[in-house]
Amino acid sequence: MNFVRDLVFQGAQMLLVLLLSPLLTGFVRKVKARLLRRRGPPLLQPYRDLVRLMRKEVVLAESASWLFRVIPYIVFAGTWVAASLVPTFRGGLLFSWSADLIAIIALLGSARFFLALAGLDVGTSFGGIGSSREVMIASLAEPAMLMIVFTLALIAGATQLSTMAAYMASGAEGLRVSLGLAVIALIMVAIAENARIPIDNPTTHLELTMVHEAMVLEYSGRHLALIDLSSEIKLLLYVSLITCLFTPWGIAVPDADVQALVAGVVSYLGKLAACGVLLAVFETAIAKMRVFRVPAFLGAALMLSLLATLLLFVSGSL
Amino acid sequence: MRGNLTFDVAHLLAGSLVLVSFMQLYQDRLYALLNIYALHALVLAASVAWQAFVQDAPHLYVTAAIALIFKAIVIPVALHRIIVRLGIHREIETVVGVGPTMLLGMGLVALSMVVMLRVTVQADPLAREDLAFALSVVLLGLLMMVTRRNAVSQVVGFMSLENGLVLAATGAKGMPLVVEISVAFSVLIAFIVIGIFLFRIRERFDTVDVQALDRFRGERR
Amino acid sequence: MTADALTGVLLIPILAAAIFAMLPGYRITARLNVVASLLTFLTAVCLFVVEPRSGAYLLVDDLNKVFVVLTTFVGFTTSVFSASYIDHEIEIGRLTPAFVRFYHAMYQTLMFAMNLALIANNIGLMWVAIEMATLTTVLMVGIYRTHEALEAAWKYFILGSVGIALALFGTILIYMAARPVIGEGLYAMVWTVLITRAAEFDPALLNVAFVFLLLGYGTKVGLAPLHAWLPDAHAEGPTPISAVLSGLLLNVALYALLRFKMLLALNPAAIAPGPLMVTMGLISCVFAAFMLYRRRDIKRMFAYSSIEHMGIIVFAFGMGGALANFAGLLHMTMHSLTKSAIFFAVGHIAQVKGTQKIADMGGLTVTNPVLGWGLVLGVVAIAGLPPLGIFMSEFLVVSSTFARQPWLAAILVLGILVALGGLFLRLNTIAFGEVRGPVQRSDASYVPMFLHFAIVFAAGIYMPPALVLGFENVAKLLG
Amino acid sequence: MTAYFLYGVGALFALAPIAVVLAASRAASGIVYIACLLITAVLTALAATYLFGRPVGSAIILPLGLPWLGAHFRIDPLSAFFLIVVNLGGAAASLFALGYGRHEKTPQRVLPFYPAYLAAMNLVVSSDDAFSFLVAWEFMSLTSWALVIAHHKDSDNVRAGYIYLLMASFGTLALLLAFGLLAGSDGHYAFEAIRTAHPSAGLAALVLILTVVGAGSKAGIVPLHAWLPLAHPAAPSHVSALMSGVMTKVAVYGFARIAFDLLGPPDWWWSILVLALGGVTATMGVLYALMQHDLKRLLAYHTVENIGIIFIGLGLALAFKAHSMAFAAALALTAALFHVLNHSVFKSLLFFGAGAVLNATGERDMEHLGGLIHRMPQTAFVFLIGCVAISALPPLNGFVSEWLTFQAILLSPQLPAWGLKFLVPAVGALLALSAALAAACFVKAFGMSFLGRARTPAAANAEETDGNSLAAMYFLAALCLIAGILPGLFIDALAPVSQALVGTGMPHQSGLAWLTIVPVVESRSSYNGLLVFVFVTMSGSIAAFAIHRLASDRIRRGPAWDCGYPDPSPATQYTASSFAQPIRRVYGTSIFHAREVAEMPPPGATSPARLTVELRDLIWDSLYAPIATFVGFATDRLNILQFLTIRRYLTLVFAALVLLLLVLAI
Repeated sequence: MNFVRDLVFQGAQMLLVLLLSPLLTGFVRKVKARLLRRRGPPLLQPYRDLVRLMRKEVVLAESASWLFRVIPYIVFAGTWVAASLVPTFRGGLLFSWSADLIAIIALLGSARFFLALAGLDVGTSFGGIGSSREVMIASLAEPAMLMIVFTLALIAGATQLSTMAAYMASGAEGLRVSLGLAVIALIMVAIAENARIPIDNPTTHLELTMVHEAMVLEYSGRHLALIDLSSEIKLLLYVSLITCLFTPWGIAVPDADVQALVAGVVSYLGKLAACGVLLAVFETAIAKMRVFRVPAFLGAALMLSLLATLLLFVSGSL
Repeated sequence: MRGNLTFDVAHLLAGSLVLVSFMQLYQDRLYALLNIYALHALVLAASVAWQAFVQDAPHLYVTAAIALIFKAIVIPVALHRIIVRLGIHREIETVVGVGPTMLLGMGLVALSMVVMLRVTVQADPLAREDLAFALSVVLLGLLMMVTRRNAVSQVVGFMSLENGLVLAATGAKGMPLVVEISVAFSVLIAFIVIGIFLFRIRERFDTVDVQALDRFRGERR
Repeated sequence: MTADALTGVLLIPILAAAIFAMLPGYRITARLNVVASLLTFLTAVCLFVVEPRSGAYLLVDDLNKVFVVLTTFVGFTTSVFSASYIDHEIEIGRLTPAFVRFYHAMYQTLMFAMNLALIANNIGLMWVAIEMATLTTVLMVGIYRTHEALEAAWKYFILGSVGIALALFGTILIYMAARPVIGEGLYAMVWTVLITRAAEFDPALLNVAFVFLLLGYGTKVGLAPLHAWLPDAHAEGPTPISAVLSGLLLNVALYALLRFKMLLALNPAAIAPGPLMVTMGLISCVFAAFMLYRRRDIKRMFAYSSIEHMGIIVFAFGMGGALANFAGLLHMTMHSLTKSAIFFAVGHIAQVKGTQKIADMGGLTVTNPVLGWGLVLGVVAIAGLPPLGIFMSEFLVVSSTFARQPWLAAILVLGILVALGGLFLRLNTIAFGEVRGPVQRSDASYVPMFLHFAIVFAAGIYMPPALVLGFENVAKLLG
Repeated sequence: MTAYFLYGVGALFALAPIAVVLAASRAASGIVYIACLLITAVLTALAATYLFGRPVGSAIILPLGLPWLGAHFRIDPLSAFFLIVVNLGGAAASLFALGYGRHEKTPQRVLPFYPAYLAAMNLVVSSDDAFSFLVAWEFMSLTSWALVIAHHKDSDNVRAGYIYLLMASFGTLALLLAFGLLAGSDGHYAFEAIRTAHPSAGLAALVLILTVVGAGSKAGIVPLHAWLPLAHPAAPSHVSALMSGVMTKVAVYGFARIAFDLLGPPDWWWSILVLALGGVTATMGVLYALMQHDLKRLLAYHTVENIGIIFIGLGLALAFKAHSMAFAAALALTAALFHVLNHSVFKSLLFFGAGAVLNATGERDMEHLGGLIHRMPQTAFVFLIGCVAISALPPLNGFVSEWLTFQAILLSPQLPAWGLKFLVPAVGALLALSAALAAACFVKAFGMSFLGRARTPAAANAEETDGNSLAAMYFLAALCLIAGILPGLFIDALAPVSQALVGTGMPHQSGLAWLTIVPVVESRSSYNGLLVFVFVTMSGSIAAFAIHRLASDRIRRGPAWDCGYPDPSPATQYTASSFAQPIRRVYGTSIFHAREVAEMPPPGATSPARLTVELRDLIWDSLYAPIATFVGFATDRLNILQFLTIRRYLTLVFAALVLLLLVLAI
């Protein structure tokens, strides 16, 4: 009985992240536009874009291989599975144990690996630019991310996301310097991973500044739709991750009643909105940096996270 | 009394041999060197003869005779003729100056004394003193070989080294094979002298001319 | 019977030498040379069968049995190699039949002298025999009568003569030390007597004696810095002589050194001979290892390798102890076999390429696979790589030393490694890479070479218990 | 049990002379490789039955080797595991070589050494005394040296072989010294005796350092790795696979055998050495790899990286063992050993792929490849699997072992030693960095070789490789997947090994629901490769199905878009070095002193602009070059002694005499 219930919630979670992610992107865009005193696209514009792209035919470069056509599905599947394992409104996900936080990050890494390959597949110069910059950024972001995981895992005594979230929610830890450093580092990494300003500009099409967009330049139609959807899911994933780890309030416990569940959903949506606004404000307030200043940015994140780990030994009872 | 006398005479002769070795080191002309060598051989012959007399070992007279005839007369004369034939009767090139060489020689003699006088007294004192002098002569001969550039003077060095050996061998009472050894060494020296003559080794032991050394089997850098 | 075997080891070579000096045909003497060497070898093997008896002049014990058998065996295989080598030399006119006659006579004389040195019970006789062997090889080194050959022979002669003189002085000193204890006359030079009374000798005299013997015989062993004659003599003489020099004569001199080392070790007041030998061994090993790098003449290179290995062997004996002595003995045997086999290969290679310059040979494994791979095998063996015998002895030397004297073992290891680098650096150009130099087939006999390699290979994997027992006895004897 | 192995080894050795005899004939290659395949397959099966069955040690003493010792052989769980690694790799390589070896121009330089090489590796892991171990060890180096210089006409190969042999001998001599210390001056060389002799702390430390140097130089620990990227690529590809995938593992075995088994209880600080070296090796290896554009050399550098990862695991295991944290030690050791297996599988696979490419195009330089996915789709597919596996991406096997290593790292705060508390997280960061860089590197490797457009006619006209080679690669690719999604089986198989080395195994995994692996407790961490694989496959398929059904499945081919400026010349593609440029700028400026020199012709000049990249290998420059310089200097100086006059030689004799007499006098 419990199993069926958990299965239902797991399915609901999967659908939720799939359905909610374009909305988050649309929301951020809207807020950004309003901040710039533009009217901006409608909130539901990302959904429309996706549907339209899916219906269009694919224009495939002559030199594209089979891999090029498979990759969007792999990227989408990897991202989606990863996102469905991050607690959103209710903890204790059924399949939480199939992959811990490290595995989730690695799943995202797989997606990026294939996307970078896609950038090289057609054999154009822009694809190469995108891929090579992407892997450079990833080479710094991933260790930083893992060090953050390290810090959190040491605090929570687990890398299992459900356990970690539950521990954080229990409030047993209180405020710690390490946590503060970790959250800053995590936000920095999240910005880099999601190709946001100041690392990358999701809306740019100015050739020499593109990273993510350059990589997927040759995609069109349903393939592009999947890749866009994947990026949107990824944004949602990171927001969920940050909120469930650092603001775990309101997440329903596994055997919660309906009321708690509703509270969970509402608080989750609230957190999403808050994060979206913060992101938009941040992006509006800052300029994109040169590609070769990115290492300094991410290096700082890496150092912060390493510092967070080491400070644990100094300040804590570990 | 007789023991004292034998000791004194042997000591005197052996000491003279060392002295003559020093005289050799001092020479800087080939002819003079050969003459001194003849003297060296002569002293050796006397010393060996005295040992033969003292030890009652008649076979040692053979060794003395070899020293006298072969080393004191034949070899010097042969070398003399070689020098004339090859036209190398000039001054001896020394690597180190005569003064330092003499000092080195002194050091060597001191060294051999120190080394040999550690030998316990229970060993025959005659042998002990004799050995110290023989060692000195050997070392001085070797010193001569390494401080002279001229082939003939190097041969002379080798021969005086060998004289030291004979001195040691005859001083060792009752040692078998002494005569045979002195004969063998004489043959060896004869070979060397013939070699010098055959290979026209003028300047050094090493080679006829310097250019050949540079061609030397491609090993030259 | 024993006396027969003993005298046979001496008589066969000296008679053969006399006969060869008179026989005119060089082909027949070459064959007879093989036969005589084989006979000597078989006679030497008989020494094992029958319990030997020692006299005032001749001696057979566990130590020299090993040496004699090794010497006669390598002498035999070298004579086989020599036959095909000399054929070729006459074909190309480098040697005339008259010289070949002289060569064979000298060959047997050399065998005689070495055997005599090994079984002599009298230190004076031993000295005489070793000097005889030296002078014989001087003559053979100069046999090509080229400028370089004569020069090498001359160098060998002069340095050898000084060595002779020093060794004699040492021998006299030993006699002087023994005389007050044993009494005047022959018995003060008889080894078996000396060894029983060594503890009573005057230690100071023994010390000085050992210094002279170490330098005198060390010159023959080729220890640095007394080695100078060795590379040139190896390089300029006929290759069979290089093989005999490296494989045997060095051993014989080493044997003499070992005898005196045993003598000194028995006298507690005398200096320990070990440290001196260890020092000289290490210097030789490291020095020769570095000298390998700039070599351009293939035979000279392997001559330096002989110095290196003699250094290792002297080191091992200097260290002493059952394990190190065993290792030294094994190493000496393996080195004799391997190095002579290498010289067999090198001789054929030099004949194929018409030169000894390494720069003029290349890609040998392509043009002459058997020779080329033979050389590779030889270098692998001599560099101390498994599964060949030298690996085992080096293993024992190094591992047994390291626990006792870590720094010495470390230096030794350094020498071994540097030598390996030098050998393979040259091997690479000789055996591999582009083909250089003339390409022609070699119709030489490879049997001696591969026979040696087979023994070395077998010994690296499996040593017959009897052999081990024999070596162990000797190792105990050496103390 | 052990006897069967020795029969197998004997059969392999017997193949060598047969190969010499046969070498001239056409069938030789087939016969030799089939025989090797059969023997190694049987040996793999034997070792596997041993490991999965009830392991009991069985020793055999042959009257070979050191006379009074004999040759000891024994199979225990550790050696059984490594026997599996060796023979599995050997079987795969033999299968691959059945096809690949046909293209060999000089089979007589490969065939005799190949079986001997396999046999030697088998012997190393099954020998039970120091002498047999070292004989087999050095013989392994020797045979592989012969294989490295199989193509000796290329002087680079000969040079690579030379450096390789020198370094190998250096390592062997270091091990020899280590064993010398362990055995003592009386020569107790049998492992049995060594185990019972407990060396003092200082001695044990020296042994450990010597072992790290000896085994590490063979495994490719930085800075002793210099030979590896030269030698591994020089050999024929199936041998490269064996050298990289298997022989480095034999070196790991050597380290594990001495450090965990023979040396007794470890000191905690040993692990600092091993961990630090491991971390540096992992990072440096992958950074080096990123700078390469020779495909095989890139793979070789990745071996260095993975060896670093393995040593991180071993170092952790040492640390935990020193503090008697047996479960954590078991986890770390299992992680390391599992990575040993994984790396041997995917590295062999990748080298096979590189070999197939080399055969098809004659090129190893990625700048001359490209677009091979169109010409060699199957090779591309399996190579891609290898790339994903080595980049430690789920759901393949590379990820599992790195994940386990991370789990072990996460247990490190429980260690009491402060040095370790701080070092381990830093090493963890290095491990993460190397994993991320590895992914970058394999994007480059796969992307440049297989994707894009062909850069040369050779690449454009490549043909798919033969069936045998493909079979070998598919086999290994399947293994990558199986080990990735069913890691529990492998972890359980490793339990007896860690039981033997650190006293306990990891918790039993196969009984767990859904085949999950749980290193410590489930609430702490768990991973289920199978489910992840199924989820990803399912969601991908559902998405594809849904989109194709509900939306559109139409495709039109057209020229590439490329922001509107497509250029038909393949030269406009990104090259390997331009791909690496951002990373080179980030890491290379300090580590490699990387410099880019741009030559711009003045306006009007017709010469092309050039961009050259200069890299310096600082490790080579600061460690190896000085040694070479020193040897050169010393030989030059000493060589003067060859050209002295006789008088000067006599002076030497004289000096020696006087010196010795002085010694006596004083």
